[in-house]
Amino acid sequence: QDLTFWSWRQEDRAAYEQFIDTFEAANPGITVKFETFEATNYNTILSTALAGGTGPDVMMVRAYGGLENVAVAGYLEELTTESVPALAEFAAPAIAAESVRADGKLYAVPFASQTQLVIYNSKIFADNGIEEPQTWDDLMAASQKLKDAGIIPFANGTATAWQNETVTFGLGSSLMGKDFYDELMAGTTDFTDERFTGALASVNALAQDYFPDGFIGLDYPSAQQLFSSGMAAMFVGGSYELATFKTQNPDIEMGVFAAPGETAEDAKLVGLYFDGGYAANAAGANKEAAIKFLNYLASPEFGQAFANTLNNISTIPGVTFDNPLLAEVNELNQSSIPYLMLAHFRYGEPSGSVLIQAEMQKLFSGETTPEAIGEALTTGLAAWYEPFKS
Amino acid sequence: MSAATTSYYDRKGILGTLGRDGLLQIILIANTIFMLAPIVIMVFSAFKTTPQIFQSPFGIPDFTQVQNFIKIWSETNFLRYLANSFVVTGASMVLILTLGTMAAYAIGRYAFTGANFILMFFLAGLTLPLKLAIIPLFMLMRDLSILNNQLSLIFVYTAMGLPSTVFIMTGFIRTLPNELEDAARMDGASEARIMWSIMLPLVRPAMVIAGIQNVVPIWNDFFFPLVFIQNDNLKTLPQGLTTFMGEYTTDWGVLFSGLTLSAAPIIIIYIVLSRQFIAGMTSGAVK
Amino acid sequence: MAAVILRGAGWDGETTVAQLSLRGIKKRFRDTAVLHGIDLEIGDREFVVFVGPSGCGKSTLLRLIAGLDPITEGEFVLNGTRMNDVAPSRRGIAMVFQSYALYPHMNVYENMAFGARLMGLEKPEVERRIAETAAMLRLEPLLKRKPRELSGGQRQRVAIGRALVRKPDVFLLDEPLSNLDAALRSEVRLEIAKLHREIGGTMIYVTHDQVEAMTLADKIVVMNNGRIEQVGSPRDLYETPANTFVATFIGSPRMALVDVTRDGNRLVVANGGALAPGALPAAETLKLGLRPDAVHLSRGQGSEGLSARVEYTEYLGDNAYVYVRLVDGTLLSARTTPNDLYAPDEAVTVSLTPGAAHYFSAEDGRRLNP
Amino acid sequence: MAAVILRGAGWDGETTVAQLSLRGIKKRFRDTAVLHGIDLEIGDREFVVFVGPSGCGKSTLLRLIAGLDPITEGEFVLNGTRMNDVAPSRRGIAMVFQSYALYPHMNVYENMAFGARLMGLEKPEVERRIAETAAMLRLEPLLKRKPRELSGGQRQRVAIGRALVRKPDVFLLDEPLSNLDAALRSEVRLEIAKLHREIGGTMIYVTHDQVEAMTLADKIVVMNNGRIEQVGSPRDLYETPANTFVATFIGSPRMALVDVTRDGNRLVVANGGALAPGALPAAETLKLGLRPDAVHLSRGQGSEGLSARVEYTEYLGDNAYVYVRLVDGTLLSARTTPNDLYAPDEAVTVSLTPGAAHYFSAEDGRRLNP
Amino acid sequence: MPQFRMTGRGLWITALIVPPLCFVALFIVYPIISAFAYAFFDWQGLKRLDFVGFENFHTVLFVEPYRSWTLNAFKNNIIVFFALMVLQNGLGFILAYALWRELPGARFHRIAVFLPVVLSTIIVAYLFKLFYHPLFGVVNISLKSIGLGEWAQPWLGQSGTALWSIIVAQAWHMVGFPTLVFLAGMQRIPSEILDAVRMETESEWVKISKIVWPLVAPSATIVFTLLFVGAFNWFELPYIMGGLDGSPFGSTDVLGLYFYRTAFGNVSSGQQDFGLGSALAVLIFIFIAAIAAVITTRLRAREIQL
Ligand SMILES: Nc1ncnc2c1ncn2[C@@H]1O[C@H](COP(=O)(O)OP(=O)(O)OP(=O)(O)O)[C@@H](O)[C@H]1O
Ligand SMILES: Nc1ncnc2c1ncn2[C@@H]1O[C@H](COP(=O)(O)OP(=O)(O)OP(=O)(O)O)[C@@H](O)[C@H]1O
Ligand SMILES: [Mg+2]
Ligand SMILES: [Mg+2]
Repeated sequence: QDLTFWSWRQEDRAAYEQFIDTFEAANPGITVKFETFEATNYNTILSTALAGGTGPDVMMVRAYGGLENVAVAGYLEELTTESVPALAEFAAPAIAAESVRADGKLYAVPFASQTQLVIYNSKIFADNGIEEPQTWDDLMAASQKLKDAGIIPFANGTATAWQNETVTFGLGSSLMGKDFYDELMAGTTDFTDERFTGALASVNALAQDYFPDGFIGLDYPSAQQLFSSGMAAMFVGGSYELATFKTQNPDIEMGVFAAPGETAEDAKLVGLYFDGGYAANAAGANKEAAIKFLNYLASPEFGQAFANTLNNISTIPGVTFDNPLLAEVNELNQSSIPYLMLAHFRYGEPSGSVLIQAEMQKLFSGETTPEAIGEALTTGLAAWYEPFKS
Repeated sequence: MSAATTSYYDRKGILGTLGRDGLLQIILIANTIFMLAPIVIMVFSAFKTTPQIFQSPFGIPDFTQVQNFIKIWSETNFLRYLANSFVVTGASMVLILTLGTMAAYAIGRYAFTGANFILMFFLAGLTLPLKLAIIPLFMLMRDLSILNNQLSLIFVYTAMGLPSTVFIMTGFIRTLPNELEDAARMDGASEARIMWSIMLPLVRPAMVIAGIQNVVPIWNDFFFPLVFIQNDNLKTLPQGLTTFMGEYTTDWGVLFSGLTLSAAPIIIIYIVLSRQFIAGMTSGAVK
Repeated sequence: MAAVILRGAGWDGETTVAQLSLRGIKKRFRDTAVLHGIDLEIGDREFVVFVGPSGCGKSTLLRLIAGLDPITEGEFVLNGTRMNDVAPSRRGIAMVFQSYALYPHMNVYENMAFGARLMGLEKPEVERRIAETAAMLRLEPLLKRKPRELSGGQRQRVAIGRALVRKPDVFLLDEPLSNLDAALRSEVRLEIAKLHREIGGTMIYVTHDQVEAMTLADKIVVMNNGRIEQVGSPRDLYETPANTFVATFIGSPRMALVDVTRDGNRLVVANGGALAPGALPAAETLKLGLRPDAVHLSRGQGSEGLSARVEYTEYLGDNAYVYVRLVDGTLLSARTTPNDLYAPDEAVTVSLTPGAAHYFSAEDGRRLNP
Repeated sequence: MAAVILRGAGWDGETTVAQLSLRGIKKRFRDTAVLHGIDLEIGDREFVVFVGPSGCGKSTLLRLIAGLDPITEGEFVLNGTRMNDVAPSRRGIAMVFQSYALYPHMNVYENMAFGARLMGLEKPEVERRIAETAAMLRLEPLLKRKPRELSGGQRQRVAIGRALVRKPDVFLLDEPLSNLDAALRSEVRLEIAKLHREIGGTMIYVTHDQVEAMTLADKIVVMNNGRIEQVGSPRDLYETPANTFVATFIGSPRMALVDVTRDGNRLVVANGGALAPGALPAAETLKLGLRPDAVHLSRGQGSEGLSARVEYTEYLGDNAYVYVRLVDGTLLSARTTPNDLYAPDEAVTVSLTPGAAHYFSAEDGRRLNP
Repeated sequence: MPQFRMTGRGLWITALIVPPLCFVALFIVYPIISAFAYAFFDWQGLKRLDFVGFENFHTVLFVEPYRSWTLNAFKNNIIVFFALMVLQNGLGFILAYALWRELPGARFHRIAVFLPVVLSTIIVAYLFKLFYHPLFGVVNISLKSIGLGEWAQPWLGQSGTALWSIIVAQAWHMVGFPTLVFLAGMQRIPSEILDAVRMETESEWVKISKIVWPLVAPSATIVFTLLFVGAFNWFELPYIMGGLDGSPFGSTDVLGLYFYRTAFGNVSSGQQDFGLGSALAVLIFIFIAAIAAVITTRLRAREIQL
């Protein structure tokens, strides 16, 4: 039986081929063909193929709203603990990320969680005698010190729209605080909340001073390059960056920390979300083999290999992290709030991400205020987000 | 210079002429530099490492540093992609120019009822956002059983290229003098012969233009191959390379050598054919 | 079944017939009516010359015969077959265009070979014909040139050559020699006459050159304003023009028309004297037509004849013409010898060469028989 | 300071001078040498006509004078100023192109107004001039038409009109009347002559029409193969052609050349008889040039004179020409009256009109004085 | 033009027209019409729900935030169109004129002008992104080196400069095309006509405006229409340089991007909605097709046979 397996992770091709070899060795008679597509067009291609009835047997799908797009139309095979027993062990948020909200049905095996935090160049920190900051002021002071030393404190640029969201929540989660998140979810507050707008103001102040000159015109790959080449000391980003930086510069030594809150007492929160999952085609010809393959993809054995080779936080319970950095990220994950817009506000249009990305770009170019952003987000989301409709 | 004392045709004319041509010459030279510089930078960058690109974008690289190319060469099916691109682009261009010229000729040379309507139909084809139609198109290809087949690309490209080709060629064909057609008709030429031997040679520039207008997007397109072609052996150059370059998103050196490699065949062909190209352009004199 | 026209069979010894009838042909361009009803029979092997003022519709008529423009009304019949809807290439007609219409992308040789090859001729035959034609038209050194590298006259010769090579049944020539020098023109003219004798095709020829018209034509068709004024042999037209238009159009310098009234058997010009030319038509007032040869000048103020003043003299080498103005303002020309020149403003007396006068109706210009 | 040429001042009464000198002018198109050294002086207000066989370089020379093509070698001097590098529009020259070169997107009125407006003329003045010119050239009903809706002759008139409207100092006309009918042609010819008298601009005129050349020119320049063969008044050229080329080129029908050897004061044609024309040049063998008027025919085989056979006859209305072939193959033409026609193949005897023969060197064709 | 009624002509014209028509009908018109039908349905992700008539059209035109997005993208397209009209077509005309004069080196210049045209949009986009790089970009580096450091900008990061920066890249890329078309048009002007005008004026301006320009009307029609269609279908370059969102905050958003991300979603921020996307596509199409038809017919009327 031949399975086709589609993915947008072009950079992970070699690793996946290895995993597949393992699977094929264990399951004679099943062969898996791994095909990758350019990430930005993956949605289009997958939608087209599914709609055209020639989709792959197994595929990577997005999480949250991105999953619903595909799942609601009935293209995906529903997964249960019967068909994939290992799923029973998965953490609830991970399962939720790959389920449709309306009926709670699960459609994919979650494969990785990502954490928004601050990555730093530990050699530069050491050379300049800087410690992981405990308060926002520490962070500012450390940045100033780096700047004085002629080092770019933060590598980030915001020309690439989605980086704005990363920067906002990578830096601002602790400033917003868990209470804000809970109240927001409970519907007792909205984005005009001062905790939120205050956080935005702080992030903006930091960016204006310690992001590279002209950071609003700096695109994502250049920002990565600035960090990995050692020209900048810190990078606000996802845990997925770690692997990239290592590839770009194998010699780089990195550390991670959660951006601090106002005071040392404030909980240091990272933004956490689930990246995507593996799903089976409801109309696939080899569904049985596909489920078998999904079972493999949900197995701890795979999770371990996944974590080891791809340097990513597998969602499979029980996976341990050889890589100290990953272990540290895993540690930080214990104190987190969800990556807000992705996890909760991408179910309708305009999505929270669309709004925050554009509004932050405005803020960074001085064309709006944090308060106005709060207003814009709340009214914008009110278009489809029930709790804000009032 | 005092114009009052300069006699009417002593010098003013000469200077005037020189000045004008001089200005045009300066425009041309400036433009040429501006046109070529980015391409030179691209080629240079292909031989550099990423930090080198950032630090000295204009620097002349060490041309023996071909590891970027080697990487592409060894990790992709480069020659196969190249061959596929040639097949797809070549076949599409042949179809586009043949069919496009046919339609344009009919519309441009014969006054028949509906000519204008047909032209508008093609013009509408020019304005349609074909990306939207990707799903129906995909199903169509599936029903024709040419998914994962280069025919699907060739057909889509041909259909995409026809509107602009018809549009461009009609404009040129329309303005050819009737008397040549009359003369050929008197010479006993059939309609087909008039078209082939008399009119078409005179619209070679239009064909060149239509060709250029279409060959580049087709050569560089990766959207349709992405959707229609999954078999690695059938992938075209841009598709093959973007898939590959996805793995090197931040390695500008490799990126540029990929770009250089995918642009090189068409640039080389262009330069090699530039003589014919220019000859084709100048063959349009109708009198 | 309708007769099949063998294109270009003529030259190769086969006898083909090419008899043309134009019946009530009209042509309109959108709202401009150009031809108002042309009726004309052209016999096989006839050499017909169309003359007429610029813009009178000669080229248009040729294009209708060729089939290049649709006939608005009327019928064109070739050898008994209605041709209105037959494609130009199937009519067995070749045409030399007034504006040459050479193929700009082909050299001279290719221009000439194009039509011939299309007739299905073998390559050697085409080469032979081109060599022959090129020699006749002095085109040999130019065979490899493109049209734009040729002078006007050279282009015109290529255009003629292109048609000649095809040896068609019917040959339409639209002012084919207008850009040639006199010497070459008379040579090519002779060649065309010879060709016509040898090939025997039917020729329709448009020209503004009187010498060409007079020497080549079996039949001259005088057109004016989209209508035929007169059809006849050169001699007919010259000697018995049907009306004042033809009379003044044919012959150079042109015939002068003098308004006269009849007084017995004398013709009186207002305040200007009188003439007694002999037999006269019946009308009271009429137009007297005088060609240069009909006018006899004598110096000074004579008692009989018309008094006039010399305006200017044209020297033409073998002839000279004196232009004199009558008292009523009419300009007459008289032939004289190059050595017998008159001074401007000299007073002269005009008398008539007997029997050389023409008479036309004062009302509608028709010829009146004396 | 060099004289300032006010473009188009002529007509408005100011006296401007336009004196042209061509000095050793050569022209090459890549590797084709077209003009091989032209030296010519053209005086102010002169009317110069260029004639010569097709392709001899007349249009090319005009283009050099106009400044449209660069002069390969030599100098063109206008009123003492070297003009080689002066822009065409600054030379005060207007040109009528052989191929008309009308602006296809402008109607007739706009075509004529374009240059005039560019000269800085006021709109009413331009309108006045166009009205005047259009009347003269019979263009009034066509003013709103686009060139492609005009007949050949109409286009040519527009081209002339466009140049006339500008009233330039120097006027170049390249076969401006070749597509007009005889009647219109002689009318326009007269208008041009009149214009020239009135405006006084310098005119340079290319034509293939002998009548035009003879009647219009103050000075005719005969060109051949990129060289000037002779410059002179029409009468000079006709009566004392410098060489056989000019002799045969000027005059229609062309002068016949008979190879003769001298035997005392008789000229003997090989096997064909002898003539005794009177005073003779010194050379032993020479070419005898005979124009139609110099040839006298008598029917039958005479004792004195050359025996010949009639080939054919051309009827021209007022004249007729008989073409006869001598024993050595030379074709002679003789003028006869339209009523005195000879039958083909009739035997005739050729004798000479006294004093009408021309003599040329048998070696280089130069004229020999008797 | 010859009339249609002559024998066999109809068949011949049919033979010429039908195959290309079939291609376009089958591979463009038919799929597009099927896709246009999406516009009349409500969608949830990839799932088609009820027929909703013109509701989607109403939404994209009149309901916030779509309304302002639509207007913003449309406004940007208009800027792009007029800017390219000047930068691309205007410059193209001047370049064509200069090349046409056959000045020394014209051959080389000709090759150079057209070279960028053969490059892919990706290459152009990447190159110019590098040029506009706020830290290492040659634009800023050059400005600093000539003492205009304060003019250095994060070109692609500010709403004021981002769109223009992309427009310049586009003009660089495609200026060769109008040049080519105009040059081809100029070369068809009979030389006698140019001679005639040289006799009357040496003013380059008169020559260009009164003779050359009217006589290259067919080229102008082609270039204008294609530019119009191209400007309102603009996608690749802003997509690569500004991103699918029209970063920063919609200042480089154009209808092409907007429609695409509405229909197919944006991985990093947005949802997929075929209904709204198709409604947009239909509106864009109607707009472009209507205006293009008007432009073409009006411009075609100026054309004359040589
Ligand atoms: N396409 C057209 N549209 C309108 N009128 C036209 C068209 N073609 C020709 N004409 C007009 O028809 C008349 C006849 O034109 P035609 O070319 O037959 O004249 P012609 O006798 O050949 O003149 P010429 O001796 O000057 O060549 C002219 O008045 C001309 O202006
Ligand atoms: N661009 C060119 N390239 C090469 N040869 C040319 C070019 N233009 C003209 N000639 C040649 O130069 C010669 C002179 O041409 P020109 O046009 O001056 O002749 P012309 O005397 O005006 O003849 P016609 O009376 O036939 O108009 C001809 O033999 C012609 O073929
Ligand atoms: Mg005509
Ligand atoms: Mg000439």
